[in-house]
Amino acid sequence: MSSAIPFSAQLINLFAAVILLLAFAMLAQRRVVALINLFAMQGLTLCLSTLVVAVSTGQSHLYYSAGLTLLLKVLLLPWILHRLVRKLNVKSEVEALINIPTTMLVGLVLVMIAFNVALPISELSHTITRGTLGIALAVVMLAFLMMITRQKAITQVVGFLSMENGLFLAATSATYGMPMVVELGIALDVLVGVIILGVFFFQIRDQFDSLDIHHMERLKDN
Amino acid sequence: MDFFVLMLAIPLVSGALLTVFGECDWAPNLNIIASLGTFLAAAGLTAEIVANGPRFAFGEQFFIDSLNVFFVALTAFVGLTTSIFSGPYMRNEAEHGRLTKPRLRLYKSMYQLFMFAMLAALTTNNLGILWVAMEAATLTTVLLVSLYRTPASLEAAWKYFILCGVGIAQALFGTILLYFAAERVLGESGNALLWTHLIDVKGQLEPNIMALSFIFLLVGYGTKVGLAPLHNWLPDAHAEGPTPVSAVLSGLLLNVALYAILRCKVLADGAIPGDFAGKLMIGFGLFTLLVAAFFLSRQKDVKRMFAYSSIEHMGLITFAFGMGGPVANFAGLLHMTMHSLTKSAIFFAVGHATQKTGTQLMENIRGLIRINPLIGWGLMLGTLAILGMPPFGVFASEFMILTHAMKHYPWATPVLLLGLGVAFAAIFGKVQPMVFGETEAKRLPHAPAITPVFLHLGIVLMLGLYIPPYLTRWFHEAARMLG
Amino acid sequence: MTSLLPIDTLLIAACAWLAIGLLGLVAPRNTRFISKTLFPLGAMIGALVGSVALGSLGGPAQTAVLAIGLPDLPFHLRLDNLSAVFAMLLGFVSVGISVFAAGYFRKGEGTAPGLLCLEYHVFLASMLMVLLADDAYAFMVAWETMALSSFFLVTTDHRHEEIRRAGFLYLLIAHVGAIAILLCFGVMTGGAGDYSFAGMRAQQLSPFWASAAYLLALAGFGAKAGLVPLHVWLPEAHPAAPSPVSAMMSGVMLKTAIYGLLRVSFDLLHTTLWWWGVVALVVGLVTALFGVLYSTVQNDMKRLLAYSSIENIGLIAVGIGLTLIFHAYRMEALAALAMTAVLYHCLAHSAFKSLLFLCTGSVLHATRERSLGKLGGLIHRMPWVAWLALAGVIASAGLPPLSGFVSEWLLLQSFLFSPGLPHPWLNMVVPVAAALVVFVAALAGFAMVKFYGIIFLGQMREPGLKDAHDAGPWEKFGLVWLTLITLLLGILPSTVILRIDAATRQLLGTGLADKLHEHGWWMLAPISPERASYEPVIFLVTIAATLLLGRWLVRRLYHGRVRRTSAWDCGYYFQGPRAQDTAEGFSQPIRRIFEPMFRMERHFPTARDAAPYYSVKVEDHFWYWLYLPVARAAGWVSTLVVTLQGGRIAVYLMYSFITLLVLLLVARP
Amino acid sequence: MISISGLLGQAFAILLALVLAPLLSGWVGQCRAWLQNRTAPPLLLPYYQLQKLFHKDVVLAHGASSLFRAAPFVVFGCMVLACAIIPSLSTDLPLAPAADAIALVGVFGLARVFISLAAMDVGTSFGSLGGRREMLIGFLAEPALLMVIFTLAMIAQSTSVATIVETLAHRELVIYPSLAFAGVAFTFVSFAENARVPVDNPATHLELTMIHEAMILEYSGRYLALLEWAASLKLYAYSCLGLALFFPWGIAPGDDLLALVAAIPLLVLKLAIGGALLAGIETINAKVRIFRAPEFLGTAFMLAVLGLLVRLLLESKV
Repeated sequence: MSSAIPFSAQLINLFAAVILLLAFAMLAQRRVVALINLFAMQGLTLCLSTLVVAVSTGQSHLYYSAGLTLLLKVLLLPWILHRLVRKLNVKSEVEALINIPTTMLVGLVLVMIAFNVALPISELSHTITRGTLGIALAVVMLAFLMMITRQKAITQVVGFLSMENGLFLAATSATYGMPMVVELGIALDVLVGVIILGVFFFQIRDQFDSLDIHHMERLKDN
Repeated sequence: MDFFVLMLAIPLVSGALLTVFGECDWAPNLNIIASLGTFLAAAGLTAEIVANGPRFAFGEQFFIDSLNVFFVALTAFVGLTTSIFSGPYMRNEAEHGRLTKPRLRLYKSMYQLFMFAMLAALTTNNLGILWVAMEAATLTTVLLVSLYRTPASLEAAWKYFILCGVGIAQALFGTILLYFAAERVLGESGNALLWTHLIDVKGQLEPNIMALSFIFLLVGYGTKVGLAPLHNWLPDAHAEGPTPVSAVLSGLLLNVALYAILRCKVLADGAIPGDFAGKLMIGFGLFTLLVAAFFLSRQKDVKRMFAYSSIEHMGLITFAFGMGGPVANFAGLLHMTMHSLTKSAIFFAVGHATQKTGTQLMENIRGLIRINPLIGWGLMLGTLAILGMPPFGVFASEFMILTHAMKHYPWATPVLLLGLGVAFAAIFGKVQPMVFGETEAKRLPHAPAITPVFLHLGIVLMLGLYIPPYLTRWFHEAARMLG
Repeated sequence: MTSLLPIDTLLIAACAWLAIGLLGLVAPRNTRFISKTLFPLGAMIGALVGSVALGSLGGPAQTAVLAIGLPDLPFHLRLDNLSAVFAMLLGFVSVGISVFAAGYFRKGEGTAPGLLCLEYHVFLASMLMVLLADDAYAFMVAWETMALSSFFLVTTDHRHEEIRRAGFLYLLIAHVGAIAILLCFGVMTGGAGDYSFAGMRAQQLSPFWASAAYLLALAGFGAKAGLVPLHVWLPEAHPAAPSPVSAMMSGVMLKTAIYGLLRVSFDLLHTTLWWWGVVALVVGLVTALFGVLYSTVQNDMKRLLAYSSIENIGLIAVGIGLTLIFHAYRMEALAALAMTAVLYHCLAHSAFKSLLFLCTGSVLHATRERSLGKLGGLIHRMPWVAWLALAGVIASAGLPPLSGFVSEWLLLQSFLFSPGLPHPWLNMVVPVAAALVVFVAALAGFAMVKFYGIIFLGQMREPGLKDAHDAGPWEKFGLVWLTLITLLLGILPSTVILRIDAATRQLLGTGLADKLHEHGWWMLAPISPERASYEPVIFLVTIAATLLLGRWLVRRLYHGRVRRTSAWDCGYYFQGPRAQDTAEGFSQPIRRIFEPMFRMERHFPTARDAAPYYSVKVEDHFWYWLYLPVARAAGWVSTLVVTLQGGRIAVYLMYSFITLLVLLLVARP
Repeated sequence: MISISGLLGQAFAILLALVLAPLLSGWVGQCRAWLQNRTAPPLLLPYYQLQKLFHKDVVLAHGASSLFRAAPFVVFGCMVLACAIIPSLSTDLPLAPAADAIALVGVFGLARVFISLAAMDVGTSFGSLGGRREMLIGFLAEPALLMVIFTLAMIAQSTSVATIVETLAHRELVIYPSLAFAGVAFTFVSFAENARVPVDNPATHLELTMIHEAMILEYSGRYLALLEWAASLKLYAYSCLGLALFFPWGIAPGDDLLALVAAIPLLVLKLAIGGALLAGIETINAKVRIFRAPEFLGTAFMLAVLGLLVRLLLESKV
């Protein structure tokens, strides 16, 4: 059936694959700055794929959402994060709880699970880009894994944001985007969230004079 | 003027105002007045809905029926009483130097915005907007929880943010899947996320997708409800935030999250053959109840303990809705009401108690009824009520849930009773010495606001002995909507 | 206004009690107003309740439905003969206790008198509602309200840690019992979901479910009544509570539990299996034996009485067991005999036990002392209390011609005819049970002699007792009232039985009335004079006549001269108070004979002790065998559970992640 | 129902008891003396003692309360009642329905409680010691006694003593093994109850061994007289009960005057033999330590229960 796939669909699948690849890269990446750049690239790819979907399906509001993505995920958020890193001079390596290779293996398993789960659904999809749903799920899960394994508050945030990327991928490619009002709301929430986090970082740094979250294990019952 | 618009506008506007003028002397009063206005508007809206049935607003984006108007009324009411309570409480905190003026301003504005977010989440017809509003509620409460800026409160807020953020992201994925499923029936029109449309076609939605989406939604919003093992943020946030915030978190936010799950459950039930959603919720409910019950006995911090008690009751309610059917839904709704009223009353009392004694550690709090009989009795009666002691209303709902469970899920009854029994032993054993016994009091600059406590307890007592017919009809209608 | 039905009157009475209680809050610190106005008012209401219930005996059952309660289950009320008997008990006994309380709560200990007044009258009202309730919800509400109000009354003096612990233990066990009762009701609806008692009566349960319901009821009501092993709260709560409250709990509240058990096993359940009776019989015997043995070794007068209450409840349970056995074999005449014994013992015990508790109250007020080791010789300082207590003691020891003996006599009579049972080994075992019952009764005599002798007789063990004062007028009235009831129940058994027979007939279809009618009011011959008869009046008259005649003759024929001097005591020189038996010393034979029954910590002085002392601490085995292990198990589980909250956010995220994965992989529609 | 002759018989029975009781104690004492090679006291010694004591002044301890003074009369009254309802000569006793066998045990119990209380009243070491021991004996003896009565009551299908005796007296000769057990048990009990060797020794004032004597140490004058009299009445009552239950022959069935007259010498004869036997047993036995008494009475209880079981096992058809 591959012959039946139109070019745009192939493009979209390609972009989806790239996003997945970037997700893995982020999982493997040790340095914070590089991590943020990877995140920005992921956003860019997402934006491109959204554009392709928009062109190929003529869904006008997808242009807006592509623009939104560009603005938010490629320019604004990375810029904020970079500033934070500079301000808080988080130079040190990102040390993971589990070592990288193991993480990669677990990630691989997750991808398989994600495809497995998504399969019956993509069967039913009538959109040209049904395969991407599984990828989106995989990206979400990888981001989740990253949040679990990383120790720095800031990397957790990056993981959180790339999870949002995965969701956006699902929204745009699988369902040609949510209603505009919803997308705006989501974008707003993400933005506000990141700003609040930014404020938080400084306070956390003041209180714990570090951004390592293993300082924040005081509240417990056992 | 339209009650609904008022109800949403008042908190939004006053929130904005308070952000600016929050440091003026009249700010606290504005906070209370705004809440009062919201409550009046909500009451008017309720009367309107009860009179002429469901209605839309802002096109089809908002929809108020007897189910959510009941939550709206409850939310507005508890919001009002909490604002009344927080007046003297916050002033005392300020006198103790735990809070600066800007913080107070932040508190008031965030409080109003939080109310706005919850009311929007309750009344919206668009599952997407529902998600957005939930996220907004989370963000506002994150700021409220971290109000003290102590390491502990920061840690709590951080955990709250991350866990709920992740959870809510999963909920978003579930929403997308739902949209994905709906689109195939309703086409790519913008109203594929409108509940009123979805409910009409719920039979045609693809079961597999719906199942997947419900799992994501349950895990996502369930994190906010505090279902074990997704509950870990809850005790921290309750214990470290200011007490009024704990009150609204326990009394309102959890309800709203559960409401979101309920809306989705209705759709899932329609789409998926075999009581799939119900079974999941029963499982989560029982597990949560048991886990929370055993957590209770190890608590040292009073607010933390009552946070776990909230988790326990959320488990019970989830179980009730999981059983489904008019009776169980009725019981669930009733229990939600009772829990909100009682638990917020308890937190009011606890707040004053902790201020009086200057600690949240239970072994340092003694002889409350010597310090201030009203606070002491408020805490004692509230505790007994939340433990399901007649003649308080919590017993009524627990009675209905238990009897219904005995009839349809006999195997679950021992688990329920075990949980309730353990919780009783744990909580009462800790509260009794706090209330009774000897101690020395501590002067407070501002007299505590006792009225909200006894107002709530009075209503709970009344409902335990007599549920007015119109309320019954209303509950029944709401229960029917949940199928 | 039209003539009120008894049930309406009782409802009004309950409301009146509530109103009186609320009035107490108007002036919570005004002791005079509360004790001299409100409590006597409450007593009048009690008299009203008692007489109305008495009047309604034998009449048809009356029902009422209130507008309150659950939407689909409003409060159903029903006044039938069974509830009337217990309402009568409640009313008449509460008169004495309320009046006594009017004199007792001079200075409200701990809690404000107004609050006490509220709790006390809510307690009364809730007990009345328990008796009237005719559906599960109303019953549970009344039942738990009863538990709550009594809990607050028990913890009146909550400054003491041990009192708080006692209260907690009490409420906890009460709550567990309530859960069992709720389950029992749930089983009895048989899935029909109709929680009115009428609906339960309509159900025809399979033997299995019926047995489940019965056992749950036995556990639930047993927890409140104090059946072993759910008795542990009782000896803690009774000493903790103010004496009128102990009297009310021991005298009336325990009986509401008996009422519930009777209601379930004879009214709501239709099938009756013979082994139910055996279970009740055995549990009752164990309870009675346990209670009496422990009551003999207590050194705190209220604990002693509390254990004696456990014993009496055990005897009642034995009677219920017998009734069930006879009922199961359709030997209704004998069942009626045993049932009469049960009801009669309820009445008798509530009268004499509250009397004794009130007496301890007066002693406590006069001496501020609860430990027997520090009392003695009070008959010289408080003759009223002493002589009235003697009546209670004799009744409690089950001796003629007072009330306790009548019920034991009836019980033994019903035992005597058990060999008629069509069951091979049952009619072997049951008479042996009778032997144990007698044994218990005799031991109760021992305990009572210890109680009375140590408190009221002998020399005063403390110099402080010299200025002990007798009870005040209010207290005296309460004591006299209860003594009169005890006397009445003692010497007019057939008159009383003719009244309460209605309840027996309602539950079993047959009663003793027709038999009793044949003979005069003075003779109690349940089957026939040839088989067994007892005439307490003649009995009393004979003894009194010999007493007076003898005294008169001796004075007439000889003289009435008396010389006073110091005691002889075989010529021993040292005759101080410490020479007489201590409380521990008195019960030493029991401790020695039944050593394995107790968990004792003793310290014996050695020959070289500079300051030799002897101490013994008797504890309850059940506490160590049953309760502590359960507590430990719960603690262990929660240590496991709390590891969930380890404080690590990564771990929390993992929980959520794993939950998601598991659901994705496992959950399928 | 109540006939004149019945009333007369009743009054006569009571008088007879009052008269014969001290005589019986005297006779037992005499036999004991003979068996122990002592010169016997006169048979009428108890009467002399009563007379003497009644004449003497009462010496009361300072701590003695009114209960102390009332107790002797109560005890005496109880014993008179007991003698009144035990059929010694005739079974036609108007007072019999007043108290059946169970109530009879109750009467003895009442007396015991009062005398123990009185013993504790003065507050001397021996008094309380005696009271404690008496109650100990009591709660061990009562169940045994009642079991004995149960056994017989089951044979007679009645707890009224008169009816039991009638059924036992006027039945065709059937051998009841249970009666043997019951008889032995009853003997044990009556030894304990009447403060006899091996449980107690009426003739001792050795502090550590006495029970009954310890209780009445503080009594004197008419009170002591009444108590002594009551004690002998108790012995008489038990003897009559035993005789009536286990050797009921010769007891007049109803208000038949001839039989009544004939019954008197028979009763005296039975009592004489019984007393002699009692003295003999007392002589050949040694007083046991107080804490062996439970074993002794436990045996009695066991025997009684065995009798009951045998009754149920072997004779349920009878």
